[in-house]
Amino acid sequence: MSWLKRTSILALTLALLVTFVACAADDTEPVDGEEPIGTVSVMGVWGAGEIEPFEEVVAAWEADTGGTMEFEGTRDLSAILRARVSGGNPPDLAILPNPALLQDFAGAGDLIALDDVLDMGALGDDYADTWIDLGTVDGDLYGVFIKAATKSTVWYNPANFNAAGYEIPESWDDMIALSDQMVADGTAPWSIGIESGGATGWPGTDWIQEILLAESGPDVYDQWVAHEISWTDPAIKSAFEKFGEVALAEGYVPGGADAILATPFQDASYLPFQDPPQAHMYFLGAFTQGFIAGQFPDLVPEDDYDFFKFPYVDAAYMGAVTGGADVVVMLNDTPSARSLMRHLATADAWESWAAAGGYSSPNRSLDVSVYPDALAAKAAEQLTESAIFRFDADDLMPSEVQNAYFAGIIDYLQQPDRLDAILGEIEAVAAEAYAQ
Amino acid sequence: MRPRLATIAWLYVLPAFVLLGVFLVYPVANTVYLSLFSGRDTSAFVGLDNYRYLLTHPETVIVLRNNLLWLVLFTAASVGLGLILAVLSNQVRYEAIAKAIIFVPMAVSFTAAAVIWRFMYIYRPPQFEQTGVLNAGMAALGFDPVPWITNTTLNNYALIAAGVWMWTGFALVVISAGLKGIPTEVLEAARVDGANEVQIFWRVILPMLRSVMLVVAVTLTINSLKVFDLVYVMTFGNYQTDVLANRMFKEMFTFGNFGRASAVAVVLLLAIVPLMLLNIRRFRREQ
Amino acid sequence: MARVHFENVTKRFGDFTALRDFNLEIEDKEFLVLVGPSGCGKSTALRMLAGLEDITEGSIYIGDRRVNGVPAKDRDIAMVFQSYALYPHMTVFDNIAFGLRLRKTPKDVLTTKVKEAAEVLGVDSLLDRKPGQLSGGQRQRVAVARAIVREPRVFLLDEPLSNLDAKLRVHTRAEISKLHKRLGTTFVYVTHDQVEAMTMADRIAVMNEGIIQQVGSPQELYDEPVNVFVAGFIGSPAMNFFEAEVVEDGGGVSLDGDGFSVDVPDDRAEEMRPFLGRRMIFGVRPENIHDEHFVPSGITAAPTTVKVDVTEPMGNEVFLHLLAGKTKLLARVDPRTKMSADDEVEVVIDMERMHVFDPESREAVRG
Amino acid sequence: MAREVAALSRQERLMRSLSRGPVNVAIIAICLLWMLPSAGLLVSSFRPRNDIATTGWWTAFKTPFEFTLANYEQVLTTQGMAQSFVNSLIISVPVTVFVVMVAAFAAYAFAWMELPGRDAIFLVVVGLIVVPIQLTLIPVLRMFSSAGMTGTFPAIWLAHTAYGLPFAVFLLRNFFIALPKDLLESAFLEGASHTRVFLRIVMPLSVPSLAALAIFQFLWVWNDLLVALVYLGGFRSVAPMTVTVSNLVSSFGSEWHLLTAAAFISMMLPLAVFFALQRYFVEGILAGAVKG
Repeated sequence: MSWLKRTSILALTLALLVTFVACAADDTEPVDGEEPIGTVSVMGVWGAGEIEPFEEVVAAWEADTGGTMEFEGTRDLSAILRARVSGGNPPDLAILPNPALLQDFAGAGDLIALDDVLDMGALGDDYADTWIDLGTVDGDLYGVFIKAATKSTVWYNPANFNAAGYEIPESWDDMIALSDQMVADGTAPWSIGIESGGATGWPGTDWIQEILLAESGPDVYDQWVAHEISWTDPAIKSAFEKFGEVALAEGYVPGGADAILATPFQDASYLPFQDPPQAHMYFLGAFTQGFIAGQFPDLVPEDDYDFFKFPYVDAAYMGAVTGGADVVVMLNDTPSARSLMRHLATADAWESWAAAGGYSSPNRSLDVSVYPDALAAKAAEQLTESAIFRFDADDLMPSEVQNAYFAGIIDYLQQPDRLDAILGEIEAVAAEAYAQ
Repeated sequence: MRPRLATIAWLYVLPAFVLLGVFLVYPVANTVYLSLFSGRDTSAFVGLDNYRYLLTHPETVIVLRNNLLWLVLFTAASVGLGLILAVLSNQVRYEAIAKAIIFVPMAVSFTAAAVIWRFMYIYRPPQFEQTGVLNAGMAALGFDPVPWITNTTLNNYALIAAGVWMWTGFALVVISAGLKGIPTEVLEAARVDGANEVQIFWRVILPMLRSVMLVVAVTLTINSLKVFDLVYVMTFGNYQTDVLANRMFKEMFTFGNFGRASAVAVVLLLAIVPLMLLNIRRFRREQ
Repeated sequence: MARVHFENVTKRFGDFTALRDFNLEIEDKEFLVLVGPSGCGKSTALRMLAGLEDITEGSIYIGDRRVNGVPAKDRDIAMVFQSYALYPHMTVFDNIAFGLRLRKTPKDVLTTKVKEAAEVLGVDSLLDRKPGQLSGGQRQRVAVARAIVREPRVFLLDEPLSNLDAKLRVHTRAEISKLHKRLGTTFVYVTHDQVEAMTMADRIAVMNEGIIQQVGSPQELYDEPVNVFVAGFIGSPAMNFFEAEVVEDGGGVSLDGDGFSVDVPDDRAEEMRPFLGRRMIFGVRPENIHDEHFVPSGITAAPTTVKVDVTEPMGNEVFLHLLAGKTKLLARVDPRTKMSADDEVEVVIDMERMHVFDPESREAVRG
Repeated sequence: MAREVAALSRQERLMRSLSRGPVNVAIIAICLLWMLPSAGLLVSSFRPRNDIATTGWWTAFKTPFEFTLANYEQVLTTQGMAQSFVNSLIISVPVTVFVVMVAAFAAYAFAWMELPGRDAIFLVVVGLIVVPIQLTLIPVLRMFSSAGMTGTFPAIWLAHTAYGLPFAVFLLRNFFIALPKDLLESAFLEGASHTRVFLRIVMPLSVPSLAALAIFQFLWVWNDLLVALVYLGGFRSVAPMTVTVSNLVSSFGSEWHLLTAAAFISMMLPLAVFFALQRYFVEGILAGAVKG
């Protein structure tokens, strides 16, 4: 009986608390005009190792304005953000992992146009047109790209290369020849892993995109992204087949297709740097440096690990680079949110993160010398100096298509003979999705 | 007296009704309505198109197949193992410990369970040292390692195994409770009547546990149809492991296709309702 | 030959000894009742005989076969449980037929036998029902039918009547006796109720604290209980006990109790002489205390003055709760008695029927 | 059957242990199998990052031993971990109490009061067990934001309470209806009101099944990620353990060393609760599921 009494008292207390908290939650809404800066909520996919440097980026703004930033991290950003937007409770700012989401939300009218928030002239100076275009929907700018990574990087161990007398390949054919040489010497040339939980397959799409751009050039690439050419186009098929030349060739990848499918991409990056090396090369974006440095803290950048640019297939597209980036968008138009948005659009804000490592800026104004080591600087340069830059294609496609594309990579590795059928299936999904 | 009594009764159920109405009944009604519309903005009425898609599209047919697989294997394995363990552990002195061990996974979140099982299923190419228990076992036995999660003929079973690991404890505890409810004298009577232990199990214990087993089976069947977290965390439905609840989540939140997502939800509801009725009918009969 | 023989059987549950050096021979076709208060080990003995408990020490024989370690199913016994233990998921027919089915009895034989057994017990109209739809009495009958249908060599009954109401119990008692005569099988029957034991048994084994106190026919136990326990257990209402000193009284012998005194009749006086000056335990059954006005002829009167505490008229007799000094006595007297509460009256105790026990060993003393 | 025999003749004891042999082997084997996954998690959580990625956890028992508390240190000192532990309690405990209270009232009405169409209504309520909660997220979130309740604890209390109700009503009603009728009727005869009977007789008698329900409910809410993420958001000030733990993983790849330690930390309280209340739990299940 006393148990019951206690619970009823508890319930009563809680009921009072409900009213209290509910009231307390209400008074954060700001009024129009240049009001005092309050709390800004920011949602993103970042987790450990990324939240802390971002907080440092925001620290200067907090110190200047007296505002505070609360970061909401979730791995499944698109789902949670969609739920929150649909529910009428979006965060103030969101850091989207790809422009497709930006287009999706902007198209549905969920984002705030930034043209009168930011100094558009200064922005034009800081960013290449590619980046401005990617953030623009129907003539209005909705997002600013803040953290980018080149994806055209092939990681290798210079010490091993030197010892074996291997040359860095410049063309696709050189690379295949080198790979054959490595097989003959007894070590697998490549390490590939595409496992990534719910997003398994994406490291494979990076290969396809890189090859397509290096072989067929930016125009075909753009048509493909815009679905102006079919997925069954010979250019696409050729990119898949070239990927297969590496991924499915006998002796090229330890464990073959099964291993590629089942190995987490992060784990795969370790193989060239183990002693003895289990493979010689690993292709994935610039962020791979972080994996290697984390797993092998004793290795020295440039001496023990380095990257070379992904080779060209058609010499006409020799300098082509693909990459990805996170874009910050605004969902609630409050003075606080505007203030933080302006801060994040400046190059200076990001210097602390750039200096801390694991960060490349798409902003031309950021001084290359702030990067902690030559590799990070080299990666950032590849991004800002490239003759041809194209954004990671699958991140620009509708999510159904992206999903089918990932699945297509998996299917292709399991059943390469079905390539035509697989491309046909993706095309069917694309035809429907782009029609909407 | 009568009307006042009814008023009090309504007061008793009122809080539950309000909560259920707002948080469950209204969303369900809304879902059924939305399932008849198409697209992201759910503006165009398309009748049963979403259902047609669901029941005919190759990708979603696999989803239905997988749910069926879950329904049969997950339920059968959990109930079967629970029954066997209940009967066996009833004969040993360390019964409580054994039951607690089997039950522990029930207290584990799906996120933690997914971590645990991805750890079990880790695959590395044959020439490397295996870091996953299962593949290390395969290697020790001289077999090639198996990519449990990505191999499309095995991965559904691998996921179901993780589900069975989590839910057998529930089946065990309930069936064991039922087993304790069988009067010892009835078993002794059977023994005196000339039955051996195997005959006692099949002809006395099993029939007497029927209603308990039915409750467990129905609960687990509903769980098998609603299975979401394990698939969501471990494969997100990739490699042909998708299930209805995950598909719904994907359609709704990843693709933003509310109409189709609602249709998936309605199919899920329709699949479960008969089971629920079965369960309730049983309770009615026993009263 | 279905003799049953317990030979030096001991049963321990951990530190607790349920049965100590138990020896008992049960003759073929005998109706033997094991009786005693709850916890005396009678059920344990029966369950060991059935094969439901292991035997810690000693041997049990059914016929000439030592059955230690033989599973219940191979002992050719049948048992009726206190709770009847019917299979709730089977019909009455299937309940009765279960044991026969296990023995692969041909179908036509099985049907005939089940019907026969059901008829004997009067449950032939219930064959299609399930136990849940039966009354307590019907269930009990089905349980018995299930036991007899297999024609076992020994028939075990564990308190089969304790869940029935009083009237049905009396009725069923007679039925079981009849059944025993009809079947001609060895019956071992366990009960805590001495009335059941007295009315049905050929022989009774009285048990207490895991030890057999006395084995004998009902009349032997009633007339010549070997100790205080048996004397108090057998007979209803129970025997009166009182302690008294044996004293010399003018050539005769009398008993000097607490606040009352009673003479010992001459023919038993000699028997008492060796105990002169000692306090002994004396037992007198209530039916051996009479109203002085209605003393049956032929008994040796030993009048005593007592006070009536309560009277309980039963119609055919009257129970008098008496106070003799500090000693409480219960008397079962003629219904015509005029005695009423608080009266100081004379009662006559039939001291020829008195029982004498040693106060230390509590064993009966024989002259 | 339940009684164990301590003293048997040597021969019989031997026979018995021989016949029990396979049973023991089977049970112990299955128990070991069941512990294997969790054991791997536990051992791994004490291994250095590099070792986890390259060798199996069982190799940790080979010399040289390399165990470390660094993973736990890193997880526990992660900003907001202590706060999120408190948040998890702030979410789970009230929800558990609410569910038990609200469901108990409703279950009592369904079991012992006269309501028009009582059984049909009960059927609908229990039928709601089947609703996948994912489909309620958006409509409910809309309501919360128009009420200005998103990101507050009361919002998630209400939502979780509602989600837990169908099962809770189902379980408790089955238990209540199995209570001896005489007991309640004699109380009514003595003039007790429904409220009095409910509070003074039914609730105290039902402690085991209330406890069983409370454990279930607590485990579910404690382990929930989705509902918390959607209604509460990932703010440190309100985020529960599950959200914080899932944020330990960076946007790239799998940090096993942190995940294993974090997963184990998140399991500890539920396990402690379960073991502490295990007895009630089994009794409650028995009452609810078996008696009907």
